[in-house]
Amino acid sequence: MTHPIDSVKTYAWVWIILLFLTALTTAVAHVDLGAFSVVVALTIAVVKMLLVALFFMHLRHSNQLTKLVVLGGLLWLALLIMLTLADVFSRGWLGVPGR
Amino acid sequence: MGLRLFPVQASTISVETDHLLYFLLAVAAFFSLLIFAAIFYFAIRYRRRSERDLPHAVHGGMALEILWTVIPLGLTMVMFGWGASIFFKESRPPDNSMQIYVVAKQWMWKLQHMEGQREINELHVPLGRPIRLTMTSEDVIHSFYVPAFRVKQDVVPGRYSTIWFEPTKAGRYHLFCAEYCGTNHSRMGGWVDVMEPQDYQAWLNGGAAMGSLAAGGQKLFESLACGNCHKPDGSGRCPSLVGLYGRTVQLASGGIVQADEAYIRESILNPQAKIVAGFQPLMPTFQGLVTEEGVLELIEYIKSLSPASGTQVGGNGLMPEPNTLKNSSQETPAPIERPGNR
Amino acid sequence: MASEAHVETLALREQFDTEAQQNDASTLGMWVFLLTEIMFFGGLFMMYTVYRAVYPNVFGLASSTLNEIIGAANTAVLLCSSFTMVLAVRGAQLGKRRTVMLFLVLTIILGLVFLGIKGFEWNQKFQEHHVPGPGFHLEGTALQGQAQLFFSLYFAMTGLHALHMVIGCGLMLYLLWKTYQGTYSPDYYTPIDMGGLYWHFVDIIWIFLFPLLYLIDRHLK
Amino acid sequence: MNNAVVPQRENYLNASYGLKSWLLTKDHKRIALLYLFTITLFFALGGVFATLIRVELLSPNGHLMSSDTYNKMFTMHGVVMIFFFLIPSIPAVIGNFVLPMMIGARDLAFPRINLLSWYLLVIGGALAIFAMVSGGVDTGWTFYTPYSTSYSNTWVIATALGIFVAGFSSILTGLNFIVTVHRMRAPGMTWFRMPLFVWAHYATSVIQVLGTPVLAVTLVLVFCERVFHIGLFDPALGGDPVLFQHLFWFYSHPAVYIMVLPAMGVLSELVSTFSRKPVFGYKIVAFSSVAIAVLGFLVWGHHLFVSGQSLYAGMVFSFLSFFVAIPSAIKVFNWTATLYKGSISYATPMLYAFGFIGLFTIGGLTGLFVASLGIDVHVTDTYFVVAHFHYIMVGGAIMAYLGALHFWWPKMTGRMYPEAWARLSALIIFLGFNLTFFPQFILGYLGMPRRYHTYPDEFQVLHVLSTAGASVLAVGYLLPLIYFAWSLRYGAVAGANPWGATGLEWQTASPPPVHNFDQIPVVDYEAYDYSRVVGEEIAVG
Repeated sequence: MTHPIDSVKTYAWVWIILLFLTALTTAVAHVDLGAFSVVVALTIAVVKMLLVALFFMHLRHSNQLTKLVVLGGLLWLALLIMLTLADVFSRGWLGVPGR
Repeated sequence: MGLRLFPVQASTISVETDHLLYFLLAVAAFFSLLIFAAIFYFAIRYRRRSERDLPHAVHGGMALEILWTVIPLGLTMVMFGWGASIFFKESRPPDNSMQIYVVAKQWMWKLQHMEGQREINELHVPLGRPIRLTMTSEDVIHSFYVPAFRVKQDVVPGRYSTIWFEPTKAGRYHLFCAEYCGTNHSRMGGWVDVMEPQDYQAWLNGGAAMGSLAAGGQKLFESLACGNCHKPDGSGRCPSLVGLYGRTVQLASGGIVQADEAYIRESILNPQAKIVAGFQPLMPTFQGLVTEEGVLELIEYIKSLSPASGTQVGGNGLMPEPNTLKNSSQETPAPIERPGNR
Repeated sequence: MASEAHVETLALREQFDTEAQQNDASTLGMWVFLLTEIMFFGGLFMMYTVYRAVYPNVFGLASSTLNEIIGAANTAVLLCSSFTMVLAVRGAQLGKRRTVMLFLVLTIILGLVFLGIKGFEWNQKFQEHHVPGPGFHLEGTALQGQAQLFFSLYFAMTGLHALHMVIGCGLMLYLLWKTYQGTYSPDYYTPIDMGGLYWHFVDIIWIFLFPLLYLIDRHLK
Repeated sequence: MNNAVVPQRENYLNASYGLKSWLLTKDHKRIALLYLFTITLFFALGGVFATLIRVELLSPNGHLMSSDTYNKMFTMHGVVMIFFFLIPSIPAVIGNFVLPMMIGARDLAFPRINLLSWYLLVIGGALAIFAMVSGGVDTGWTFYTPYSTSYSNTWVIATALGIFVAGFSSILTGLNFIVTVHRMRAPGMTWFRMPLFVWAHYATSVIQVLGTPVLAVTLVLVFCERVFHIGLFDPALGGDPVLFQHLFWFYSHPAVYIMVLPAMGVLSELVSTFSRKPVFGYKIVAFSSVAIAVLGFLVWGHHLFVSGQSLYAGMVFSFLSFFVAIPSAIKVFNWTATLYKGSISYATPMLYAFGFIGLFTIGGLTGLFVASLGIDVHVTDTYFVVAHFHYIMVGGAIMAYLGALHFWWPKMTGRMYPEAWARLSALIIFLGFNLTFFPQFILGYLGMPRRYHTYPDEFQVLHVLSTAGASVLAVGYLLPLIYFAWSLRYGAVAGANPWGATGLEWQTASPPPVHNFDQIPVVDYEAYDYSRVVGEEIAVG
């Protein structure tokens, strides 16, 4: 098959780090970081996603095209969210209801 | 009347919209004719004469590609800028606009004048004054559309939207609902009557039996016993409403909010959404107890508690007091204010 | 390069020339499918972002009524299932049929544990009147409507995720059956590989749902 | 016509017989014919609704049917035509048939999934038809909340479910095409040797894969709100109906490009073949397809200019919308330039191509009107918009679909259609179309709102004109149905390459063998190299 076989040790380490990050994000949630609590929680989530994708889903062994597909998906999701937020956030700017 | 190709121009904006249309039509006609002529000419000039024809292969030309990328791009940017500037104007009612409230429901338009006149599916407005409509819906999305004015705005339940126009020609114009709203969508229309100012005055005097909107709001305010807590001197358990409209309000959550129509509406229907700093969240909701029209009357009453000032956001401070309008006789109509922008 | 169509086998369908080509195609196809899944959940993530941005306080309050320990435990269960899944794939790569079966069974069990915990949580919501509808009530706020929006999103997101988990468990059962029959070999284990990609993807969705629904603004409580 | 005398060669049509050999086939060519059959039925159904609408609008007061019935008519016309005809039309029929052959593959990458896609369309269609038979649906094809979730008393759920299922058909077709183009190209078939039809379909597939899931989840939410009353868009709870419109148009604007991009791909083939010249600016046209697919996702907000979206978002979306116009314009200019010094044949497919360019030009240019904020406020939700998108979808997509059907008919069936009748029907369709929809531009600017059962008297003249055009159009659409059926038995036998075209699909027999090629071709030449085919056998039907 196309990709090399990773060792059980690698997988186990990734697994342990993932569990640790879960505990970490749960613990940090109780600390008041103000606006940063969102940033921290999502950063940890992104790191976890990368670990799962790169190791468990073998993305690090995959070709450029597969990586492009993943990036494209994330980019399009960002587009959907950003452009909609652009509307929602700029709704009050003019001071005229409905515009 | 014959077959019309263009609708009547009956508002300031309609003229500007049509000018942009003429420009777009010219561009469209030019490019259509260019393409059609080229196709016809090539198709005839280079028609196949033998099954063994093998024309010389041409793979492209960068100069041409750049040419027909840049020219359309330039033209479209003109279209964007022009269209956006009209839209920007359409979005900002002049400060001296006359305020009218609109509540849409399946399948009628309910319109309320400041002086208290209520109309259904028929709107009377004076010539030459900017008219500002604040609109909401009781059920689904509708859309207020007067083709002769070239204006349209969706009316969304749960919030206010705004539209304004300045009629320039007396007459009777179609009012349509332009957003599909169910069975009788196509019958949810009516007329906008643009009247000479003195006729409008006469109409106002003729039909006003109900008292002004603000007066109606005051009655409602009293019958709901709002004044028990909202005492004018601020001694009540709730903030005083005097001078509230147009002011910025400090919230308990730390934010600041402009006290506009939407804020007041929310505070009546959903009082806990924004708590004023220094007060307890005591007020019950009036959702279901007050109709959308009632809310508009209350807003107008609260507005009347504020001293008129021209700097209010989206306000109608320059508007003549309803009472002066009503008392002025037919012979001496209220002065018509011509706004600076055409 | 074979130019004639060959006889079809499981390892090499007739439309392909080589096994590498077939495997590449399957992998790409699976990733493109996951791309559509991103967009599918994306609509919900978008709505969540917008409503949270508009109603931060109610969402913070409603979020803090969820039990973050249960949420974290469920995350751990899912991560464990991903670990067993990847070991099953590894077993398939090495052609160890019994290993594959063992880890597939473990994966299914962990998946079911996740669903069980989820069901327990939902049941709690019913008892606490946190299910959107006429009987809804959330303590501590008068903004019941906006609180309902949060729980509507909660149920829509976790519900769709759970549905994906159920489909995943079904998929694993199928793979288990096929492995038992000895269908796969180190030369052909694409279905197990694809099943793994799907399982991990569902895991990733939860990795985001967990902080978004359970954690952010918990400190406000 | 060397095939005429040869005894029946084995091909994909006669390789096996019986219903089962069709319903369980994995052959992309047979699946294409299944699609052809299915969507022709849906086209007829949508056409019946359209006819009823046009007849009703002859009189301003609406005597033929009640308002409720009329509202169901335009809703079901939209739903059927968009989700069950236009979206599968060119990709699932023509694309399915020729795309694998064009890149020299034996089949799509996932033949079983291809068959599944067809079944999903049929199941989705059956659900939609069930909804229609049970009483219909009246929300408009746009399903705007809160009307669709809380107020309509019609079969919203069944219809939405049907569209949901059909959506997965579209997703899986797109997925299949993407993988096929990446992984199944014949030796030597590099990206820039692919016919532009393949490029267009690749771009289309990207949209299907990225956009359709968002529609799917939106429909799920409508379903949840309607069934379980968990109000995600309900204004009474603080939800935002405009958010629904964002989600809906995030898919449904790009969906317009799902319909028209494949048509553009067809055009490139037709214009090139029938002027025997390579498409002018091959790479530019190829990239413009991709550019349209990408930019198409950034402009959905132009459907929301007056819906309560913020002024500033409106401006951004208007600005971006004008950028989509550029690659479309580039394509039209390049096709026109391709004709220059060509050897232009007036065969029927080319007549459709001319028709497409003309109508698409008008449709595209009026697109600038509606992208412009100042004009759109006036014309949105009027017949102007109706006319605009019919110029793109009927004038563009259906003209190209018919052109493609004529072009590849000899390949699909091994028979030529009757040329004279075909030219006549192309002409009738062109004239009928313009008579139907041009008056609607004027109606729209005059202020006639869309989805109106009754209307003021002054609009009647234009409505009558439009209905007259529609009856001409109906005749134009009936003719091909008849002569195509006729040609199956009586048409002249077609050679492998009756048009002198260059695509790989023309290098194999008509109809092609089961695995498309007896010998997988090796490609060592550029696309549209007519020096290779002119002088070989050329048969004109």
